[in-house]
Parts: sequence; C-alpha cells; structure tokens
Amino acid sequence: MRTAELELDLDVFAGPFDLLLAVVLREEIDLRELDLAELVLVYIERLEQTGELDLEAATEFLVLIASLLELKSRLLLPQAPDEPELAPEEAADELLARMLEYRRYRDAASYLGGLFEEGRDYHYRAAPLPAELRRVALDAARPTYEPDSLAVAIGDLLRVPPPPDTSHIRPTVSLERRLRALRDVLAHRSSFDFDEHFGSEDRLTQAVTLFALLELHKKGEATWKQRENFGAIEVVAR
Amino acid sequence: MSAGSLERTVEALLFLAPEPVAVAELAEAAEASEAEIERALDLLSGTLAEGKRGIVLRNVAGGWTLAAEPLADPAARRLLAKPKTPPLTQAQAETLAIVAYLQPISRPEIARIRGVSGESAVQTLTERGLIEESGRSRFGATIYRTTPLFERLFGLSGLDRLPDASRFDPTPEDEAELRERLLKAGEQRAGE
Amino acid sequence: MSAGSLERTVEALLFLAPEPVAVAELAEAAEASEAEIERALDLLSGTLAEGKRGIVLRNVAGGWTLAAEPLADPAARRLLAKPKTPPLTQAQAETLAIVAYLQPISRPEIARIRGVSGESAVQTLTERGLIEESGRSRFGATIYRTTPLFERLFGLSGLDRLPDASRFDPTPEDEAELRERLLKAGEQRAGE
Repeated sequence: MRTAELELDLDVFAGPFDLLLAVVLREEIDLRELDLAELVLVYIERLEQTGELDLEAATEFLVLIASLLELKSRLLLPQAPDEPELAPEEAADELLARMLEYRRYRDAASYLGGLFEEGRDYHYRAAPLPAELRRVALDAARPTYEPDSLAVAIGDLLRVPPPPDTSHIRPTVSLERRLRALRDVLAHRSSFDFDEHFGSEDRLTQAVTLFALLELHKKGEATWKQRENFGAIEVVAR
Repeated sequence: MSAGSLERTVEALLFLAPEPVAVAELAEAAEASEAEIERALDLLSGTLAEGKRGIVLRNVAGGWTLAAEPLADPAARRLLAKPKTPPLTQAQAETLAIVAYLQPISRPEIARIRGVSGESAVQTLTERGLIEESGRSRFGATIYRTTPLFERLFGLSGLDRLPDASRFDPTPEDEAELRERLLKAGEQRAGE
Repeated sequence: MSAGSLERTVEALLFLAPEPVAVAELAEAAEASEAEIERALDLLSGTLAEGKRGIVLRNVAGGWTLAAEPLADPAARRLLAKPKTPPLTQAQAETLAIVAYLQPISRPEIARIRGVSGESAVQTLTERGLIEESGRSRFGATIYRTTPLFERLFGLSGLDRLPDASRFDPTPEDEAELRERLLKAGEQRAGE
C-alpha cells in the first residue's frame, strides 16, 4: 500500500493522503484542526485490511506523520521569545524539506547496502600472531627479573609447614567403631546388658554407642528392652 | 617469477597484521621510504588483483590489508563453519547511512530524520560493531559514529571515500515533480 | 598470470584458517576430490615456494598452512611484536625456579614439588619463551628446561650463575640432594 494512496475520511478532510499533504502544503487546511491520531488510526486499520506491510511505504508514512506532528506542536505551543514564529508557509516548506532530507538518506542507505553486499563476501584473516612475535626477541631482551627471586622461591618450596596442632580438638568417638563393638558382642551372645558391657566407658562413648544401637534397630539387627525408667537395658539380637 | 624483497616483506607484513596497516607504518617497519612502500603496494596490487589469486589486496579503513578472494566465500564458510553475515534491514541501512554522513550524531537527531526512534536499529548496529558511542551531547543524548570495522566491511579506505551525500539528493526535477504531484492532487480536489 | 579457481580457493582457505588444514578437509570445503586438491596444492607450492613471495606454503604436522616469509621477520617484529614481561606470579616464579634448578625436569615432578598441578603456569612460561620442552621422559611426560631468553631476562651469563639457593634454605643442615628434598617437602605439603 503506497502511503500516497491511503484513502482518508477525516473530520476536516476526505481524500487520498497525497492530497492531504498537498492541501496542508497549500495551507488550505489549518494543521491545527487536523486530528493526527485519527490519521494514524486510519492508516493502521488499512494495514490490517490489506494484511501486507510495505516497509518502505510504512517508513515514509512515519516520517511524514512525525513531521506533521512536530509542525503541529510548534504551531500550538507558545513560541520561545528568541525563536521567530513559524509562518504557515515556512511550516509547509519545512515539511517538504524534511521529506527531501529523508529521501537523501534512504537512497544513501541503498548505496551503502550495495557496498555491504559486496563487502560481505570478503573474509579477513583472524589467526593469532606466531608465538615468536608474542615474546621478547632474544637480542632485544634486557635483564628484567631479579635472579634472587628464583632462590627465594626454592627456599619457600623447601619449607615444610609444622605438623598441625590438634591439641584443641577433643577426642572423637566414631559411630562406625561403636557399631563394630555392638556387633562384636552380638556375634557371641543373643542378648546382653548394656551397662555391663559399656557402663565403664565415658559418657560420650556411651551416648554414641546408644546411637549405634538405634542404627542397628533400624537395620533390623537388634532391639532392646527396658522394664522400668532408668532401669537396665537389655540388648537382644534379631 | 619472484617478487622483489620489499614487495615480499610488505606482503608478509600484511599477512601477519591483524588490522589494516597504514603506509607510514609499513615504511617504518620495513625501513623504507613511503614512496618505496607505495611502489611495492602498486606491484602487489597487480599480483593480488581480484581474480588472480586466492588472496586480494584491499585498501580499507585507513590502511592496507589482505582478504580472501570472494570466490572462496562458500568454501570458507564451510571450512570455518561460519554463517553468512546477515544482510542489513532497511531500518539498519538508513540509520547507518545517517550516522556515516552526519557523524558525530546524537540519537534524537537520527530519530528526527528517520521519523521513528529506531532504538533497535541503533542497538543492532552497535552490537554488530558497525557504529559505536562516541560521547554525550550537552543534553545528555548518546552520540554515535561509525567504526573502522564499518569501513572494512564496506570496502571503504576511509570515511572521505563515501560519495558526496548530495549525490543522493532528489534531483531538482524529482523535487519539482514531488511538489508538482502534491499540488496537482490538490487541484484535482479543487476541481471536484 | 591467473591461477585456476580451485587453486585460488585452496589458497584462500589456507589464508583464513588459523591452524594447518588437512587435504581431506580442504576437499570437503571446496567440494573437490582429494586428488584435485593435491594437484592444486602442487601448483600452489610452486607459486608460494620460499623466496618467491611474502607468503610461503608449508606442509606441517596435521596439514597445510601459509606462513610469512622469514625474510620479513625483523620488519614483522618492528611492526607487530608486543613483547610482555609482566611480573611473575607466585605460581610462575615457583615453577620457573624448579625448572631452573632441577632441569631437565618432567611436568609430573614439577607438580609433585609444588603440591598442585599448575598447568597454566607451565603454559604461560612456555608462551613467554622462558622455558621450553626438551623431550619426553620414558613414561611419555614432557620434560622442560629453561631457554637462553630466560638467562637474558634474569641477567645470567649461564645456568651455572644461578644464585645459591642455600642462602634461603630453611634447613641448610640437611645434606640430601636438592631434588630429593624438594620432592619430599612437596609431598608433605600435598598430604596436609
């Protein structure tokens, strides 16, 4: 759809877009009375009807409508004191000038597009520089590094850190080892008294052994009986 | 036939250099005068003219560089698994033309000429390395210019090699015709 | 005289490829048979023989490649060399010291002494030309030694002029060989 052929039926004007421009240029219509939003709506409706988008025509329409908007806003807004008032014929001239300027760059774009088409068949080399160009040439090399830094590095590498101080770590009880202790007893007896076997261990060991017993219960290897609160615990193999 | 040693040196330098090299730089590296370098380049451009070998000599982006002969483009893309550079859209080409001719130019000025803001065209051109930010206008708008890559990809030896923009002006006849067309449309209506 | 189009394509492909290209790859990219590629390479090796042009054709491990004519080396260095001698990192200094004092030394031994693998330090030192490969151990590990460039950059007139490390030795009373002691210390550190 060519912009020029867009049929308009507006409040102040009916006819093709081309014609609207002409009458604006000839000041037969006051730009201030023209509803530009309506113009845009008509254009979009028309686009939807035809279902095709001619990008070039659309761009031209946008340039024109943007110019009209700018001119109209300049007519509507109070002028800055140092800015001469825009006479209507100047506004029309400016619209035409704007269209001509846009056409210049539209045509320059098609020229550049041609250059680009030619240019994109050329490939340039992107290989890295050979290694010898990336390092200092032997004959250009000057002493840069301190030889002692090498001896210092060797000294550092000979240094072995002292064995870690573990005195602050409390002795730990391994759950695994307590499991083994329980299984050892159960391997020889079908049941036994917990205190009898583990009562002499420290509290932490006893607690972990009890925890190990829960683990055996979960695995179905053992269970226990306690007839009264704080009474003797009898561990039974299953 | 063997080439002279300066011609060979220049060819080797251009082969190694990752970017186009200016005559002055070649002269300094080869310890020759600029006139001698020009002569060597002249000979080289004969040997490496389009259609002669697999490598062509090009004068782009302010210097000289070697490029693979376009004939090899499809094979090169197969070997290096490189997709074809996408063409420019109308919006991108127009934006690029405006930046190329009017640089440095601010984003609002680009929009004023095109009639639309064209954020995405500016962004794509920036991403593709064809234009770049070159500062801020005193109103805080980003200012753009083209890059050396632009000159390289468009085969321009420099920005001064862009044809004069007036070449693309509508001819006085076109301009008169445009005005005429508008006015005629107006008269038809008047005659209705 | 112009070259045939396959010869031109092959030249263009080798010009663009960052690594040597095998005949089979060239054939696939150029959509030609391997025999045709061989023939094109044959013609090309005549045109690009050493001493003829600024670019020479080379057959190296893995395939064919173009290289700059050695004649242009000094000019190329003037134009392009951007040699860097930044300060050494701790890892680089340690690795270099190990190679310097214990050379020739294999990569796994370097790793054992340092307690970490340190691939990148070895690679950087190799690229900067401070150390180089000097062969393979009987287990296939790469063996390293320092280069003449190393001696220049450290102002050493020879390897026998390396500073005496015993001044910085924390346990100078230990009489075992330096290599043994370094390996032992490294293993103790790694075992922490």
